[in-house]
Amino acid sequence: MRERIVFAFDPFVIPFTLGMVFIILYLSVGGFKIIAKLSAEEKMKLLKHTFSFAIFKTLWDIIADCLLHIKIFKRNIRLGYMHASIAFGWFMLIFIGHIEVMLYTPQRMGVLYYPVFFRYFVMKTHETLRGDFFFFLMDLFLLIVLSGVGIAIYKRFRSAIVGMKRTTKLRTGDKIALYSLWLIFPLRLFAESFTAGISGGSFLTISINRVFNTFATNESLIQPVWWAYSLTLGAFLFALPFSRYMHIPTEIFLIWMRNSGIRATSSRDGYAESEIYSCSSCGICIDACPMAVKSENSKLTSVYYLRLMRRRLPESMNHADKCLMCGRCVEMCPVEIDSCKLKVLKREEEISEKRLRMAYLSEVHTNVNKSDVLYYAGCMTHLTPVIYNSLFKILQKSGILFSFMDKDGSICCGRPLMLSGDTYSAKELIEKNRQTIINSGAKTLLLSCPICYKVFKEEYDLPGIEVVHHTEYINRLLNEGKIALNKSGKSFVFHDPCDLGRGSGIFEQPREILMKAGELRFASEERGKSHCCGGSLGSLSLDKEERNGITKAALATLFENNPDELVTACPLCYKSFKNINGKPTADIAQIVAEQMV
Amino acid sequence: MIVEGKKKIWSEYQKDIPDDHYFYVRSCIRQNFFPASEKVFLDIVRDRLGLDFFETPHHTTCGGIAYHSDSIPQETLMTIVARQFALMTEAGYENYVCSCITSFGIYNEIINTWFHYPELEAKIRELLWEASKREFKIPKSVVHASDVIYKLRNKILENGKYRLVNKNTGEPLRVVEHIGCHYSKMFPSKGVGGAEYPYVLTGMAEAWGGTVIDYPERRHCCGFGFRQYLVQANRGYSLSNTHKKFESMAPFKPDMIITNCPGCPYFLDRWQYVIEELEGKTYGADSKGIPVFTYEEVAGLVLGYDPWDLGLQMHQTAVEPLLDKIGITYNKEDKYKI
Amino acid sequence: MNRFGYRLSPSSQIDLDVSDNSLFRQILAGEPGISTCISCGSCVASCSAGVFDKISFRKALHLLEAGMDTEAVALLEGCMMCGKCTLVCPRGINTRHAIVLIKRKLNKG
Amino acid sequence: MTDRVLIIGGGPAGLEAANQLNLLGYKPVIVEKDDTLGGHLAKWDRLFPEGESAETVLYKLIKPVEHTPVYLNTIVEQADKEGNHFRVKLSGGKEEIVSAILVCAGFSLFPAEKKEEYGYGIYNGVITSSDLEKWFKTGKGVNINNPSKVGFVHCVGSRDEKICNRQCSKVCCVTAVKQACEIKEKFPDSEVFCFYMDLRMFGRKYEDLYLKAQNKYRVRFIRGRVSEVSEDFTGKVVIKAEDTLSSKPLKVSLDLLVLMTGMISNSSIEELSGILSLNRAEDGFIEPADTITKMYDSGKEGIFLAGAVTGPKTIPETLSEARASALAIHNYLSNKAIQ
Amino acid sequence: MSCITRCPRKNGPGLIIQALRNLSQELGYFIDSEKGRQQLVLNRALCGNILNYGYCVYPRTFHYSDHPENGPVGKLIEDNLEAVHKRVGSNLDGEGPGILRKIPQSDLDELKRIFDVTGATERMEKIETISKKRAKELGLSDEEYCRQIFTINSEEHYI
Repeated sequence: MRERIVFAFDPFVIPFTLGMVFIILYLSVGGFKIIAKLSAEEKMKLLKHTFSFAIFKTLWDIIADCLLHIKIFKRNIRLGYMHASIAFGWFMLIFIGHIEVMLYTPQRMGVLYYPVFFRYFVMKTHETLRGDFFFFLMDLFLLIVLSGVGIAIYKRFRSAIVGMKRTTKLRTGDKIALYSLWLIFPLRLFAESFTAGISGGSFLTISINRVFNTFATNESLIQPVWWAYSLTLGAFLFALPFSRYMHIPTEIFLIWMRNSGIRATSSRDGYAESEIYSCSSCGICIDACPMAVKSENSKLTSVYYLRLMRRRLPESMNHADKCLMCGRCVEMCPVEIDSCKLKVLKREEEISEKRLRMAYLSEVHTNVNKSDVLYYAGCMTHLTPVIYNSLFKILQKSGILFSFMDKDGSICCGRPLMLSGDTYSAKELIEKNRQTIINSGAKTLLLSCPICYKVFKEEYDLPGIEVVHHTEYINRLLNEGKIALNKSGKSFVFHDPCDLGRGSGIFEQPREILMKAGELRFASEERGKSHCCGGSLGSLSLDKEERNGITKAALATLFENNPDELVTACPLCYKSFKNINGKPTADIAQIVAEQMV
Repeated sequence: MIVEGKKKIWSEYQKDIPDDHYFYVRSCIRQNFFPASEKVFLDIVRDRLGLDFFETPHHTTCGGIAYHSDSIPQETLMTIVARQFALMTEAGYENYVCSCITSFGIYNEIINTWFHYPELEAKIRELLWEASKREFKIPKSVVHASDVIYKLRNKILENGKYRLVNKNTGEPLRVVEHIGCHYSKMFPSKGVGGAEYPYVLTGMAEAWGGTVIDYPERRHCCGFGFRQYLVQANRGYSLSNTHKKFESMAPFKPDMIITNCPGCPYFLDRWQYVIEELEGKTYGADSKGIPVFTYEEVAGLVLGYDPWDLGLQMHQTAVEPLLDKIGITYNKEDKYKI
Repeated sequence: MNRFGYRLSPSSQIDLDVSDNSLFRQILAGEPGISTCISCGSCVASCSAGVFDKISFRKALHLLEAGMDTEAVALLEGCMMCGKCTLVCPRGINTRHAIVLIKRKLNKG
Repeated sequence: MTDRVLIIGGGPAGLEAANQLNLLGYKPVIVEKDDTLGGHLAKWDRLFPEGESAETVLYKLIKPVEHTPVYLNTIVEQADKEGNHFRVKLSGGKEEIVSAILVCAGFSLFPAEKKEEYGYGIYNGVITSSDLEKWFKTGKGVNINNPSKVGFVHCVGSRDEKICNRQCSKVCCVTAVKQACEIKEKFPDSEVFCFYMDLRMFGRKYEDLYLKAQNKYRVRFIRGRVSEVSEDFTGKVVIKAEDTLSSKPLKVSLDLLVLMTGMISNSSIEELSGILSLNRAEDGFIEPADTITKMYDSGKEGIFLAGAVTGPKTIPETLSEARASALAIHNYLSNKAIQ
Repeated sequence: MSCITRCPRKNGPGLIIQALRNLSQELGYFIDSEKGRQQLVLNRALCGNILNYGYCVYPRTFHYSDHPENGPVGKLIEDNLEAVHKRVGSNLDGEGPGILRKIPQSDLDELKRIFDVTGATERMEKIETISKKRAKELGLSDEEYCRQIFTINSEEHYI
């Protein structure tokens, strides 16, 4: 193998090179901008992470997510293969290309375009097993990539085959990048096949060479094909930053930052910016979003939010306000973009005046009598007293002394205020509750509302106090034999409240309880994928009809295997379902209290 | 404005005002701030029109201001009023005329209360006997002095020398009539023309050539409010009432204000001075303030009395511009000559 | 204090010709539901903060509609956003959304 | 000889009763003091809650009784019972022998000028709800051109001891909301206020009308009784009221103020009740024998009642009372025939 | 009393307020409110005038210093009271009928007896004693206490 073109240059490489230089510059400036916006502490984390063993886990994550797309495989095999084949295949083409250059034309190592157009610049002098091997690999990966592109083209017209009901429309930037992406590999195939006669090839390129023998060897056709190949590459690279495919490079950057523990602190800059650019507008979150049950609202799902944020358009506020904060899109997002957090940050920026608002708190003195277990009902449970009455029956039966912290009116746990964007005032509530809890000297803080549970767990600093939701607590009482249930003939379905399941990771305990209480049936979508009940406080601007629509959709999934009774563990879900569900609805504490021996 | 509508309402409130033989009772505030008005009143009815208006030196205040300032309980007020009636009965009169609107309201209120609670009247009779060994009869009719002048308005016009008409333009003067709240608001049937559009002052103004302005705040209180004025701390409330009235009448550019209660002219006049001092704002056509008169003063002007005999020098807001408009001759120098 | 010892006390009367309820109209645009409020007071009765502080969403709406923005917002200052009022509102008004809009509009000055 | 029945009052109650009596085989005779049938319904444009046209409703009532003898511009002068018949002298020298009398003289609208502080008949901008309805129907009566601010005052002449009508007239709240919507429909960029003490939207679909007025038409409901009305320099009507819900006194100047005049007893009922010796409540409405079970019975043998003569009513209630009275007359006459 | 004309239930809100004020004096609650405390200066001025002169308002006790709003004309009238009143024909402190005449002592005594018999005097004494007690609690001399209640307005009445 030796060089065919003297100065290893030909005008056709210019478009590609310009594209490459442009994208490298763009990425480095963007990357630098993001890092600059990070706080000093976050920069330290980044450094510490990069020079620690954890970096290998990040590398593995990058390979797993960006090349093999394991998460998408889990979701849908065909979709996974499509992504993996293109990503991994293309990576291998570049990688092996560099090896070929290194082996055969080491003097051209630094040249940017050389590995891509290797086949044009070299001439095959003699057969070597090693040469054939590499050529074989190159053709093999080219074939894999082509198969991926084939599925991608087919998917664009009938997205059902990859299990996606709805997806997003392509914008101009996306179209240019997509169509050029589709053309790159076929053109590469033709280009390499046309010069296969000169530079050699493997099973794929040589066979095509022979098929088009008549005009393949025609000298005048080789130039235009390589030109076309370079031009499409250039076009793709230039269009990349303005298209959804920008997520290819940015996701790597995102994984690196996420693994070093950085999270979004502003709605648009720093880590948030890299999240926004990592969104590939794939539209998986449209199907995930419970709001999308009403077609107009599907326009307000996270993918459209991130698009508007990317182009800094003010309409994004409507999306941020309407979002249920149920976390289902975050759960389903292949890139794990925490769009809920971004939207809360966006809401926070709307309340610019950070000042004390709860002056009255100083005059409030909730005197709580000392006891190990302190029960905090929260605002919502005050509207559903059946829950805490049942809970008290259970506690009395199991001989546990408890005191009722917010017996005459509760100071809110702070989460609804944080969700509305006023985290500054929420701290006042949190501080007040914190003092009351600590002064009470309790060991366990028992909660019946997952919304409170999540904020007590994440925002409150309660040293030496165990924060527990009543599902966990009842399950523990059952396992310790403090109480026992006699099985009723009834069949139950459990609805995972968003903040309990996705929000706090409690899935098993309620199910264990229900299995002891009767027959547990499955919902069509549950645990991490459980459908929001519609009553969520996360949404600010959803109106009554829209909420009822969501509730009905959730009920449909829950009553798939028509159980006798719907059981949930959150006062707000209970209240949302109770009004609309024809069948009996109960909180888990009720079931236990009724069927307690 | 559909004037016939008002005339229809006025026709429903016909009040019978006796022609003669009155037992006359003075008003504390009028004697203090507009003494000449009472003199002119008696001068007109007694000397000019020859009517019998008897005044006993033994009559006192009716105690109305003390009652409305919650200084004296209702029984005390009723006994004082009973004493006044006793004086009238002893003097052999049956028609009672008072010069103060607050008193007029007090008398109506008490007579009406006695009507509904005869046992209270009996108790007051005992108390009066115990205190002053006097017996009293409830007057056949209780009227206010402005009712009398209203009744005699055409007679006054006949003897009149001037009319409420702008001398050079010939147009009728734009008159704001302000009725004391206690005149007809408590008992609409006791006021000429009822509570919404009392006719007693309108009748006079129109009879003497003026046109009456109907501005939105025409029925609003002048702001006396008894304890709202008597205690300096509360005077801000009193001032704001008058301020509201003037702000409302300003666009109509009135030439003068005619009142029938002694308190109103004092406040409408003095508060204009205070508003000018505090807010630097004046009202009236040439923004030199709107002169305020009692009905007796206006009657006196129409009859050609010398303005300084009418006590107009005791007003704070200058009356000269209006006198010039009507064309009344007066000499400036002895305005303050004592 | 001036030499008179008192000042012209401002009238508490609202003049609807002059009062500027533009803030109310902005909130109305964001949450049209508030136009259907029937002043039943359920929100105030169920209010968590209402136990501790003089807070009243119903009265705030009225004051806003009369153009008295500062007094209205002062009534909403202590709101904990717990959403009970939205749950109990017989007209199905999203009261919580209205309160957020008010808080946001106010800070923009 | 089929029995003749005298129906005093040609409004909706009388017309419906006549139609029913015809169907039952009797010969009703209608006596109407005005020159047209239909009473107030004839002067109305649209009815609540869904804005049906009053004209079509009137047509439906008049059509079936077009052949029934009617005395227009006639009143009852004398009625004496003779055996089980009544000899009734009518004005204009006419006379009728009837076996039963149905009194459905209806109601009168409260004369708004009696509420002096509202300035009806004194300020041009002040009209009553019937004036407005007439204007919607014929465009005549009052002149309304593109008012930018319109006010509705509820309870004018109802629930007011001062004018001796302590009762609620039931229909004016719904009518006010209906007219408010109609005004907004006609003048979209006008601002409409309703001043009410209690909004009594008691019937079915009335609440929907109220809801539509609130969110579609953005009518502004202020809870406070208007205290006085006056005219400012520019001729606009200035009203004063207190918004009792924010306990703030307020004033506003309007181009048009509509007074929702209530229902008081029919002006001619005093004389009629004397003739038929019916007992009248102190507010002038006729007292039925039993306000729950016998609304149709006047307590006097052979004399029956229907419609608003016994108190404020909506048209559906009036029609059902008319049918009830027709049936009562039928029972009375048929078992009288047996004896 | 405009409220009486307007109440559709024929109530007299103004009279109710008056009754409440009397009640608060009878039960002694008046001392706890700023407006209630003012009752002392009102009683002294008004009842003083009635018992001493027979008039609710009397020129000699109507000092310009307490009533600056009387304006320059008021000052002029106060400075030459007798002359002005003579000019306008009033019978200031004169015998017999006439404007601002001297009311015979016998009539004033009758008024005093009426005050005693009907409970007005008792009411005045009650106001005096309770106010003196409060003045002592506040550590103010009688004169300072009167000055304070006569002039201080916390102005939170029109929110």
